[in-house]
Amino acid sequence: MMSHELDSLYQDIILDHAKRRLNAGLREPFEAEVHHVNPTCGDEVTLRLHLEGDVIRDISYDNQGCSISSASASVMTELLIGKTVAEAKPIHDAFLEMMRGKGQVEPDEDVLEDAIAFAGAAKLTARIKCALLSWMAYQDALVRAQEESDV
Amino acid sequence: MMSHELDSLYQDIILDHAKRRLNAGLREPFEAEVHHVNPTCGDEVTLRLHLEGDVIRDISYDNQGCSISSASASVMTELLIGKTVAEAKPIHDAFLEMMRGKGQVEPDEDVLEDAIAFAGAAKLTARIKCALLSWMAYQDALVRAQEESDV
Amino acid sequence: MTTTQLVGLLPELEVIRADFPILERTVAGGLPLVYLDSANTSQKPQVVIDTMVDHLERHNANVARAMHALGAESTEAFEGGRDRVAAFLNAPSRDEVIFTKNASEALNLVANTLAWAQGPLRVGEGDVVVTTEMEHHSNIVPWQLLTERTGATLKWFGITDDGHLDLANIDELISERTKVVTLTWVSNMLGTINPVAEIARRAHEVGAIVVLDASQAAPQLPVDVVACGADVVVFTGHKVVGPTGIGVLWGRRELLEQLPPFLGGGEMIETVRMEGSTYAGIPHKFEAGTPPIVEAVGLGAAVDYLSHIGMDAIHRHEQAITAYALEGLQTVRGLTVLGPLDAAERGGAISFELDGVHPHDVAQVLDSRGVAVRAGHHCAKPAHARFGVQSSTRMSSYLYTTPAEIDALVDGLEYTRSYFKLG
Amino acid sequence: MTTTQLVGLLPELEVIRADFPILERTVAGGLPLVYLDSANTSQKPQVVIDTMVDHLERHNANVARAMHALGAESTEAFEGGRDRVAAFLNAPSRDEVIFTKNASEALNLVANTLAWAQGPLRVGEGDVVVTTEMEHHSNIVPWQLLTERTGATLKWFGITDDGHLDLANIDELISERTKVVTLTWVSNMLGTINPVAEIARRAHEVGAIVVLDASQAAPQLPVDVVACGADVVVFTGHKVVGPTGIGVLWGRRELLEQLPPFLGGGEMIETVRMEGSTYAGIPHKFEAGTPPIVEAVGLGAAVDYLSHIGMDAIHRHEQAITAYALEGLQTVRGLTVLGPLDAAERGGAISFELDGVHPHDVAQVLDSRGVAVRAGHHCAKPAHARFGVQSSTRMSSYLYTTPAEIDALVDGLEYTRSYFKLG
Ligand SMILES: Cc1ncc(COP(=O)(O)O)c(C=O)c1O
Ligand SMILES: Cc1ncc(COP(=O)(O)O)c(C=O)c1O
Repeated sequence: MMSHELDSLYQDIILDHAKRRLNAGLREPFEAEVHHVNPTCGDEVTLRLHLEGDVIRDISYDNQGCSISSASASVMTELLIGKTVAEAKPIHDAFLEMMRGKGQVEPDEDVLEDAIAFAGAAKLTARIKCALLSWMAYQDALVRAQEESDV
Repeated sequence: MMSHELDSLYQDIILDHAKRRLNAGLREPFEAEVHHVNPTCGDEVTLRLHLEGDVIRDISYDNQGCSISSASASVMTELLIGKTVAEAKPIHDAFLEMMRGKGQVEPDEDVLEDAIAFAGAAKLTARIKCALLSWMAYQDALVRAQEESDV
Repeated sequence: MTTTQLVGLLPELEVIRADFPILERTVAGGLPLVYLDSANTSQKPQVVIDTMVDHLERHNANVARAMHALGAESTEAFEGGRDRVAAFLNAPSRDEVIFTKNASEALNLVANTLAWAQGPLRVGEGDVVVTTEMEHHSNIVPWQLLTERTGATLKWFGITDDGHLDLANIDELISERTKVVTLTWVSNMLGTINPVAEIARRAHEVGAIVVLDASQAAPQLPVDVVACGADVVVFTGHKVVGPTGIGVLWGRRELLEQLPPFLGGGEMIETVRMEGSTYAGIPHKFEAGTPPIVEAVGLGAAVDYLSHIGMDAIHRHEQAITAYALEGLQTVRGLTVLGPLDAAERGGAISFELDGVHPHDVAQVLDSRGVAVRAGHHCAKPAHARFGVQSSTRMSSYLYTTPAEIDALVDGLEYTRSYFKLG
Repeated sequence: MTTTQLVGLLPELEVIRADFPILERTVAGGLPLVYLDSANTSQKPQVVIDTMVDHLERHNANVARAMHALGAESTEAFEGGRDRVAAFLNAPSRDEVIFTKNASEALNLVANTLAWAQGPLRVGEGDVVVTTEMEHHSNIVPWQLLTERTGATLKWFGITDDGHLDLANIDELISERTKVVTLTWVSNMLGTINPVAEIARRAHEVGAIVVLDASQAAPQLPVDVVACGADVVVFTGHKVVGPTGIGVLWGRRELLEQLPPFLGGGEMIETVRMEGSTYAGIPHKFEAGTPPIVEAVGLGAAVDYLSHIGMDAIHRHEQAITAYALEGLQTVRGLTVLGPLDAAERGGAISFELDGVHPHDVAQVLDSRGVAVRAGHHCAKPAHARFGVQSSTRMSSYLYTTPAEIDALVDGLEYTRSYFKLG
């Protein structure tokens, strides 16, 4: 990668989130807890989801990972906590679409807000999984929490 | 291979032995019977050895194989039957040496007699095993027959 | 014989031949190479070689694990090979495409993991595995090892006199006890094309899984893993104008996800602790260690090359050449073709006997005229035994084969007869 | 730092570098490539690439089975690769050299055949297999699978704080119940060179077999399979300037002859009947299917290339570079090297932590400056866990590495610190 790409990867928003790690730490209550690993590099996240009816009341997490994966967890929780599951879906979809678009997808800032900063990571095959790790964990947790409540 | 090499492979002695297959057929008595296969091509030989004291009284065989492997069995039995094991050894050694010499070993006609005709086969990696099949079977049979008589 | 009129030949055959550098070689002291051993291994077009060289000279790095520029390039090229193979097979998902070292490993992978599987897939005492007498050794021995080791029973379809699978006892073979039915799509010895969809349907009725050996089919026929009805389809890189060192296993996702891992090691894990490990999802679960990277890159170029020409066109070419060869061979006195005599029922490998000359000797004389064929059991001893022969001579054509090369073979066989003084 | 005086460097380093076409590449928008990821995979000299191309363009054919001119040439080239590898390892017999697809398969081959062996070799309930906490996943997971599946027990040597094997409990680990002792010669994470001959001696006292993972040793040290005392030694082609798709298993003849086959298929048989098969002698018994032909040819050229330069000279070069790197790295504030700090005790892979920056981010910044290193667990999660870290950054040198490249790394690390605004 070239050095201007480096700067577009490590935007201030990302470095800032990586440092502040909003909503980090594992909290109670929760309906689902999942543990996801990036087998390639070993990055890990344990993520808990707490729903109240349709509303995402809390997403708490404990992660070991690079600045991209830490920042991604931080941004995600900031974006999704407080929203309904239905409201979260288009944001989640847009994030996945951007990350899997190999840098070809023009992200919508109105939907993604701070998460738009990961557009630089989307261009780097090796970093896509870093950015996706907590988002995939959320999706998995959501499925489990919903299964739970169906029982 | 070039056509003059073809002729040096299929010398008249060889074609003649391949047709006449001296000493072919399985006979009694025998002290050891072995079955050898060339896994690459499937050529097979069943070989029986009959010793009387130190003397090779009979080598009988049944084989399925190409003209090189048939002729080789025929020539070998002609050379070895009637000799003592000790007399056979230098012939056997010389044959192996010639066949494994990649065409570089100058064979001794006084020792090898008709078997010298296999010098052409020794130059062809793919045919060396054909020529060696019955000779290896003899060696194996000899070991077994001697083990037998040691018991 | 007049060869100009042959219907179905690839239109730009000379252009295609020019893609294969080895075809310019001479052998036997200056004679043009007539390569009729493509069922054994195919020759490689320049684009495959160049793609591999470019990878080695400019993009070489290990995959998945590397974060740097070369690592990203190499990973993209390697995974691009998987995408290309998935497209070649019409696979529903690229993750269902697993790279092995050859077709043999792919078949062993299935046989081995069925021994260690938990639950209904596990093959054990009392279970039946069905194969056929027409298989390559690579689709017999793995199942012998599996059934010997687990106490299961191996059964097999026989072969009819005209070289087809004998399906007369299919109800007995495919029964409630049958866990696996495995067969070759196209026989490497008899050339026979088997009715795989029909057999797969029958196997699925009893809940058996169907493993298809497409090693000879993939080079010659359009392969659609869904349409063929199998659960697992394997083939090997070196027969589809790709390099050695790589094979392909396609499997239905649900099946692959249920199978335990085969080889353990780097890349196939999720997490490793000394006390125990968990495994990655497919395809990585089945790809332990550094994969065949440059080989996958080359295989990707190979299947693209074939797809660009078109598998339908290649199939028509093979059928035209095969028909022409069947006709030509039968003009040779004392020659008997093993397997179906109708080119429409078969692939491009033709095994035959020449009365009074052992196949090795046939091949040797042909070689002295620059004609390369295979002599022996072609890794199909049971099929040879079925026809009461121990070995045969086999010619096998491919997309670069010309009618003139078939003429050279037929001439060579006439010469062989005279060389060995057959009347 | 002044680099000109470095004792032990390969004398004609620029000439050697010119042998590796990829080293002329630029990355990151025009910067020279600084490739410090050779423990992951090595780069390839032109002679290896050219030898493979020549084989594909002029001699390609399947081996063993083919009687024709190309078949003979290809077989000779392939078996010539085996001869070269046997010489490289100082193996008593070429037949003891078995080609696998990589080191991982070689290790799995041993683990698998021990599960199915008859007699005293068989690993079963109550038996103990000993590995170490320092292994690559490829030398852990196969043994976990073996012991889980057979009811045997897996035990392991730990690691001391300074990165050596902890042999304190060797008597407990290597006991009468121990059937296998397996370990890495050189650690791919810590760089540690292990006392293999000593451990082999102890293992042999209790009748255990010794399996040595030489994946990181073979590129760097003169390997003598007899002197090292092991029963099995494995390594992988792509780390010794050879291609991917090939690995090597050397084993003592008596052991290999007693082990049952691993994969079943073409080439590994003596005879096949539907009712049962018998197997070929070594090495073929363990080489089912079409082997990695062009890969063996390339590997032969690779080990010849290394031998021509001399493994002793390469080892000295690695030690000089490693010493220089250890010194340079320790000038970087907040940097901690994992593993021995004395270059004489280690190989050329150096893993380290940089306080306050995750290894991925380190590697990313370095990549933007053209420096290629590896970040992650390097397939050695247990060794990382032992040091309480989840991942690390690893630089690894090879015979083409220059002191100036180490300088570029050290500069890059300083830049990384400033990029992430560490004080
Ligand atoms: C010590 C060690 N063992 C085994 C391996 C596995 O080699 P491969 O991935 O080629 O199977 C490696 C390299 O990845 C290694 O460094
Ligand atoms: C029908 C068939 N199956 C399996 C194989 C085995 O392929 P490979 O040797 O590449 O594993 C072959 C070719 O040798 C074949 O023709």
